[in-house]
Amino acid sequence: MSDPLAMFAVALVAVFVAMLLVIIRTFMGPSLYDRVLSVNSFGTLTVLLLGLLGFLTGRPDFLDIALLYALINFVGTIAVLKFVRHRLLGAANPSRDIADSRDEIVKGGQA
Amino acid sequence: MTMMLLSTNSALFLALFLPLSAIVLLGALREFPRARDVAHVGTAVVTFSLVLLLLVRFLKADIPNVFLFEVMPGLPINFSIEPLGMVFALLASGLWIFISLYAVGYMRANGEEHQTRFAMFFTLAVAAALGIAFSANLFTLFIYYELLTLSTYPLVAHKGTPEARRGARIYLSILLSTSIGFFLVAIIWTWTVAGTLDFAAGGILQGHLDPGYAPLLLALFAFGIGKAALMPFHRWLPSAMVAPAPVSALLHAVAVVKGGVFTLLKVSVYIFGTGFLSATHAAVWLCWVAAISIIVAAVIAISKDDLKARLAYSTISQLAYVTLGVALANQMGMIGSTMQIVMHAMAKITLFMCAGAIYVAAHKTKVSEMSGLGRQMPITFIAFFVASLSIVGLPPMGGAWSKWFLLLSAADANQIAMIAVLGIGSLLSIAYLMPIPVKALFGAVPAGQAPSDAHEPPLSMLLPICATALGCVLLFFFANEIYGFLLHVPLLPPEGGLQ
Amino acid sequence: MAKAIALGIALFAFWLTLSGHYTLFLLSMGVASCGLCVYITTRMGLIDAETVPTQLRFALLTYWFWLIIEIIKSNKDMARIILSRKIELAHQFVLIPTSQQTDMGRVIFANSITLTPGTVTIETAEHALLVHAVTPAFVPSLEEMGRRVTAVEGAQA
Amino acid sequence: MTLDLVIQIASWACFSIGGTFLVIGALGLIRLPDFWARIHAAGMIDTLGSALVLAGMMLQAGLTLTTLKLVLIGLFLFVAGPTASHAIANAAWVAGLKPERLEKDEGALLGRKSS
Amino acid sequence: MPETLPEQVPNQLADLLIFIGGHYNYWMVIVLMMIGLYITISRGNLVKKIVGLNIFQTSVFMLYISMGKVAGGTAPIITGNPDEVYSNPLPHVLILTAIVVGISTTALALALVVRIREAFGTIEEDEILTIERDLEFPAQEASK
Amino acid sequence: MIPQAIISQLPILQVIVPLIAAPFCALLGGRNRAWALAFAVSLVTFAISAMLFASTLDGTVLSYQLGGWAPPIGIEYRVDALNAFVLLIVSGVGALTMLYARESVAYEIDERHHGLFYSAFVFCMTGLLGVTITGDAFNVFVFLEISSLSTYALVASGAKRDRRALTAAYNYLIMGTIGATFFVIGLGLLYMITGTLNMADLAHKLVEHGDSRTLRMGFAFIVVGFGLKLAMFPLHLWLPNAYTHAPSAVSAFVSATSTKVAVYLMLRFLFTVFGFSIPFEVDVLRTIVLPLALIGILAGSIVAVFQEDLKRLLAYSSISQIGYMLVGITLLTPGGLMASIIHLFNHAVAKAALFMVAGAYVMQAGTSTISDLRGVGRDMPFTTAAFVVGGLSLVGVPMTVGFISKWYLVQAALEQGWWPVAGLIVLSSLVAFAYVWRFVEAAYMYPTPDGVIRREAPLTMLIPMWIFAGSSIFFGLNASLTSAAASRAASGLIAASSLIWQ
Amino acid sequence: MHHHLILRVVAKLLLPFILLYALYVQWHGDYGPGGGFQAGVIFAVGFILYALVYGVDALVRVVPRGVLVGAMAVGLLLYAGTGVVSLFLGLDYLDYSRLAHDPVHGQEWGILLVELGVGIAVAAAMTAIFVAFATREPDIDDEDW
Amino acid sequence: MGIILVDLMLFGFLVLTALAIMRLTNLFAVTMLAGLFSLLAAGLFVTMDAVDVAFTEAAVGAGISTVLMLSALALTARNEKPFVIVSRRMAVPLICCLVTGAALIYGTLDMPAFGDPDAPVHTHVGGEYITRVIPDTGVPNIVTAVLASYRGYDTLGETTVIFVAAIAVLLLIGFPRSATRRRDEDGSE
Ligand code: NA
Ligand code: NA
Repeated sequence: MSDPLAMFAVALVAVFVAMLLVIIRTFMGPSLYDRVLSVNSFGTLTVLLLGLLGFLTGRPDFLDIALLYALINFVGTIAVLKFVRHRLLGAANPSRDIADSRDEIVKGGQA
Repeated sequence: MTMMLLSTNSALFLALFLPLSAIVLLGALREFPRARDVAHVGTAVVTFSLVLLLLVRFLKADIPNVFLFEVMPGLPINFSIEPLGMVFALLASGLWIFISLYAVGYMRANGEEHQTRFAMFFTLAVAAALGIAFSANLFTLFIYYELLTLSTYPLVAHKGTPEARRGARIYLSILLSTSIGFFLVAIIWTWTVAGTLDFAAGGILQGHLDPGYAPLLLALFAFGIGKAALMPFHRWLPSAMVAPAPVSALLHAVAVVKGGVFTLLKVSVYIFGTGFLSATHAAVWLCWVAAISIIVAAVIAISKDDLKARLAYSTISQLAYVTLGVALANQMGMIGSTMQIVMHAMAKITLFMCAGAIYVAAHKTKVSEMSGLGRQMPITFIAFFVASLSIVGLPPMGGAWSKWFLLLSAADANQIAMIAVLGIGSLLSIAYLMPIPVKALFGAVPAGQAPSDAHEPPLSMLLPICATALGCVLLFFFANEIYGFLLHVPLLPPEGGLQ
Repeated sequence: MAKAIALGIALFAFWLTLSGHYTLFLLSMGVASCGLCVYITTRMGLIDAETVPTQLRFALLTYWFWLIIEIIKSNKDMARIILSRKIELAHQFVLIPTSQQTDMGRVIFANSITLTPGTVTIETAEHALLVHAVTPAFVPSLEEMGRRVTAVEGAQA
Repeated sequence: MTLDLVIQIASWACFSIGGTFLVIGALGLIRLPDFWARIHAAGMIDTLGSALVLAGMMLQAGLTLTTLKLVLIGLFLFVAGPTASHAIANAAWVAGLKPERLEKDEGALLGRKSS
Repeated sequence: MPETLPEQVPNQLADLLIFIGGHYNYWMVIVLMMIGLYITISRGNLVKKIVGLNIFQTSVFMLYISMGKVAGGTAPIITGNPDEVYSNPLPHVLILTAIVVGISTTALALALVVRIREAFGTIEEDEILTIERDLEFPAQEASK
Repeated sequence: MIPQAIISQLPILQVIVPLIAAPFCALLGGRNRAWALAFAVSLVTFAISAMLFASTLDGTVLSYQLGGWAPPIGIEYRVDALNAFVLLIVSGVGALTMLYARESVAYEIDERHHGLFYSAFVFCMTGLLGVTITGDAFNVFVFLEISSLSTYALVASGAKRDRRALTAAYNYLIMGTIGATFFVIGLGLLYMITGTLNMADLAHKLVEHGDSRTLRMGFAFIVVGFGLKLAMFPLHLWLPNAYTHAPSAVSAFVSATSTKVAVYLMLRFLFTVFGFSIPFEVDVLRTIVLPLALIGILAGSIVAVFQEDLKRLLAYSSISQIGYMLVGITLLTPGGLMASIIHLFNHAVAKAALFMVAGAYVMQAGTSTISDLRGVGRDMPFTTAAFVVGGLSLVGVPMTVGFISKWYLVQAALEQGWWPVAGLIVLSSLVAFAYVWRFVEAAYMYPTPDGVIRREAPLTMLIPMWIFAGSSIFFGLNASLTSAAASRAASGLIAASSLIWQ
Repeated sequence: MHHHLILRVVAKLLLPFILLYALYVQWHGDYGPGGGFQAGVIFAVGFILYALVYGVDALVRVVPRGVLVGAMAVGLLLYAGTGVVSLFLGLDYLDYSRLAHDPVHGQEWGILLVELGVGIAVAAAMTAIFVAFATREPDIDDEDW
Repeated sequence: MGIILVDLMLFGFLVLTALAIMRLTNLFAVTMLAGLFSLLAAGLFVTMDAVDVAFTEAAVGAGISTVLMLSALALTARNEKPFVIVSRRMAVPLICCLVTGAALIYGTLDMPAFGDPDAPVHTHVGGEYITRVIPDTGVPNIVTAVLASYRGYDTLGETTVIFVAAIAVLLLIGFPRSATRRRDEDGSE
């Protein structure tokens, strides 16, 4: 009960089970956004995994890696957004705006 | 006086490199055709004088040795003189004078292009032949051998027509492939077993080469020296017939084929040693190959209507005599072969110059069209007749002697069959050569052919023709000198033993 | 300028948290690094009220506390949906009006919506957010959330 | 001693509840029928699940720099996580990804805005 | 197999398990490597090839890192504890370098693919080959 | 004259001088400035390698400890007769191609790219020098990649002339990277059983280690890895297109150096590191590498005969010539090794000349297609004459360097009694004749097509071209220097290995 | 200006911290994981984030191409130059022993210097590579693509 | 034992990810999965004590690779042509890979066991770094010390590699597209 390793192990198992499920979703898709979503979640899980591993191996000072992930994992996701919306990652002026989106709401609703 | 001025080594060096430097001169004179032609003939004359000088010194046992540099460790570029080389050098440089004179006339009369290029490569070819003659080792010889091949390519392809290109391509590819494919391998093999490539009295292979391998090595040499035109590697010679007549003369008489058989001779004498060859019977098979070449080439020659093609097959047949002499591997054979080289050269150069003259004067190349032509150009056809006699081997022409010594050699070697081959060969040569001058001089002009207004060629062509025809006769009377000179060829190692 | 200094101080605090090695050299490198970061951010034109939200003070803390409760609640609701034998969904695309005055306020609102599972902000407009809710049950609490964010924003005055 | 025990129990709780939410969220990613539903399951992983696990680690680390770093991680996750989710949702929306079933009609939605 | 080789193949189950336990890591790495290599050489899409190459290389990195691991060891950053066992730092250093080389290669390869797409209008190997063949034999192209 | 302090630093200066200069090339930009710097640096580099060569010719082995750490803790530079020779080749070819590049690159590359282009060029040379000089196996990988990456970029920059340069560079990149990764795998296996990366130390440890399956596979992977880099048949597929479509100066430089350096590495690892301490190594070489090399020799030449493009013809010829070097290695005799090493030099010289000629055609005639180059021998006499010299060298005609190589190689094969091998070598040089002559004939024996105007190449191209052509003749006539160097290098390798010679 | 409002605000918020984190990694390479290369990459990621949210043109205004190439060269030359300094101090290349009063400190200084060189070079190179990709305009229609 | 399970788990994920990458034809999805692969690899590196490597893999994989890949896709294509099963295209690569893999597995048979502290790797140079790093350099992160000092020269090479890569990318696509495009077309005529 008081062995810290045990609780880390429990958390670790949970993280792994979650990872497994997430990864399955990544493979299954079916849409791109499902994949992006699950990879993003996987990133979060990795942050946790890295933290836990640090504790488990007795070197929690390696949280730097987890911190790094927390900081930059979303850059990739934003790149995806840019990619989908404007295709060009360097584009400054979005080509669509919410007015279009509102039209699409209507269309989506009728579908 | 000259002896003071010029050491023997320097003379040898000059004989080798004067023609090479003359090439530059010829190139520089491209804008001045007259001066260029004078320079060409002049170079030939000077070179011949140098070779004569060397002969004089050689007869006084003053043997030069020119060392240039080592290409690879143990493989120097090295020159010296021995009797066989001397003979070949005299032949090549002497005939060069005639042929250069003749070429000047021929090229001008025919209005050929690129005469400067022609003269340059011509000179280069003779220089290469001299290098072959004076090489002191097989390595040096090989380098000059290849230089000769390359330098004659532009001559053969001179006309630049599709068939000239094709002929020249065959010429070059057969000569290069045999030399690299067999000759070079043979040389490297020799080097590997003997540790040296120097030409030495009595040969260098005895005691180093397993006699069982001797026939194989000999085969590599015999076929590798493609210039000797041994069948079945003879195709290049008829292909090269696309070349202008002076080139054909050069190929057949002065440099190329002679260089080939001469190389073969030198290999048998100084690399294998006649003693080693005859003791191991390594060359018996070569007798038969030579015999087949003699007969088959002669038969093909009979069937050819094109004069130059007929002469080309005649050369193949006649050169196989030399190979036969080599293969018989005794002193008489060696002497007979060498004489055959000389006699055939003199006769064949005459024949080719005649062929060229006929072409220039009458634009005729077919034997069948030449009937009756002798009445317009009698001197040419008489010369042709004289030379033909020499080829056949009838007295009072030089050719009689070479055939005679070869017969002796065959008898020495107890090769009765070869005696028969020699006889048949001569008969066949009558069949393919004699009808030409006879019909030309005495035959009727073919029906339906307008009598041509042909006449004798220009003097610069006619003179060399007469000179060499006369040479054929003279050689009959001076054969004894040659024989005596050739007796100096050392067939045994100096101390009679081997190291 | 004041914003820049404030940012520098925040960054240096971040540095101190990360570093763990308080030698003279590393501290001076820290100062230099913070200076460089401030310089670059200035050059990028990022120094404004959003980068350095010095205006948001304690009000934010209470909001956070409220938000955490909301997060827990919505997580629980979401878990129920996932674990239910038959998954009942009723997708909603809703436009939520926003009353915030600043971009910062709107972003806090939008991100708060996303942070509570069951709702997610799809798009922002001048006076509204396009939100997706997995069932209508998640929508009502958003109104209070918007009010609270506006209140936090108002606390700066 | 008691404090220690409390911390132990609290961190056990954090880890196990957090872990549970992680797994449920992940399960949601599998079970839920379409993207628009799954994005909320993913939100569970990003929010409560990770927060609790991080809290558990903080409790274990005590008052050290490690805890501070964990706090930073949590902060960054809480800022970046929803932003990422928003970005994905936005991308999917723009690309026209439609839910399997849309219950209410659009008029009602727009009407709600005006009210 | 020469007899001079050390007898490694265990003949008892326990030995076998120990052997597997000590080598499974390498085998997994090899499986990954081969998947990467297979993607690289079998796929015709130029981007896919690059991804395959990345997998291949990353797996090689794992091979190296596996070598450096010491059982019971910890990351090679010196702690206060004098009895600490550290894993071998050298493979880590090598792989750091290799990662840099890998990302450099990837960047360059992607730039090439971009140019290829611009020049050929496709990034599929077989389509590019067709275009190149037509370039080489313009006569056929004309007849088409 | 030169301070001792500098002499002792020569090994590092050899690499660091170009390495430091290369970034400046990128910064300098405009054609003349970047070129001038690149050329100046290549001359300095050549001077350094000449000094290194001179100081190792007597058998001295220079060791240089980078960072002052003694090997195997640190990285070591180790210069002996073999790699000093290769350094000389690389820097010599580099200096001359840089001179050649001035006009050629001005024609083939946009001026705004010049800075980056020359920078990549100098980096390419740096990488090759670094690979050659180092005594540390992993350092080999790093510098190999420097040269490889820059080569890919250089090849791709031929796209201005022909877009196929891009795909060529891409394929080269994929194959090259696979090769490098195979090397890294092999090295990893070796490292695993020895714990060291220093080549000398590796050799020592491997002998201690004896035979094992890990060692065998380490050997196999390294051989395959280098096989890819040196375009060993059938791993050569990247080469023809890369050499064909690269800018001319790049073709000349890369063809003359990079496969040569890969051969050097092969030699270094086979003999110095592995040293044939286990029979497996000999078996692999004799039963796998040798047949492949022979097939490569023949196939390369035969395919070359049918090429329409001069540069591609030369590229296929390279595959064949690489086969010669490999055959020499597999003989495992001092003679064979010497033949390989001397051919390394000879082929570099001849191929550099030939690719320079092809580049001159590209520039002056706008094509390298053989049928479009008819009659070029009269329009560009000096350029075409250089081709004849280089071509004859490929054939192995006496008075050219190719003859020297062939001589040693056939001799080595005959010494071993490998008749068929000798025969094949000879046969392939006949095929070489066929492809060389095809072009010579087109150049000289056909008239120039109507309306085509071609001018002789400028002097800055002719000079380097003829220095190489002249060297093919000079070292073909006087091979004492090259054969002494090769022989010294070969004996060094043999001495380092476990091969026992009776 | 409501497009990507959330992205813009969050990026603004995080960017300084990402950059500072990069610098932290740069200077703490001696003690924890990371060093010049990692720092350089993270720094570049910061720039990339900026470009993603504000457009690559904005990034090029902050760090023009010339500056990027220059910084790449400066980084590499800082590394190589440290080695040259060793040569002038009479030591072998990259031997840092005489960079400070005693060899151990010399090593520390040397390591810091070369790591800084790596960091600068990598940050600049990675950013330059990204800029090159991001500023190129495709000629491909959305339908073809 | 626990760490072995973690290891196996990660390897399992890695293999699945690699297979999925092989199978998927949507390049965008492939890019996402490649990012995932890198994440997993970083996790694996941590379990094997290679924190520096993990850190690097994380920074590169999460930060740079994905972005570069996406920007390349934006300029090329987002879908792979469906993979046609042609025996020629399947067999040779498959055999190559099987042979290579078999060779490697053969090679592992004599390898020191994973984690064996007596393996040559640990007893020779590697071990020496650990003992002398503090007295030599005073730097506790051995990896940094080896990287920047003992093998600092490799790192110089590494920096050069990245410099070269940047130069190369600039040379290839660093200039406005329209101009390069025109040149390509001219050249190919
Ligand atoms: Na929500
Ligand atoms: Na949410």
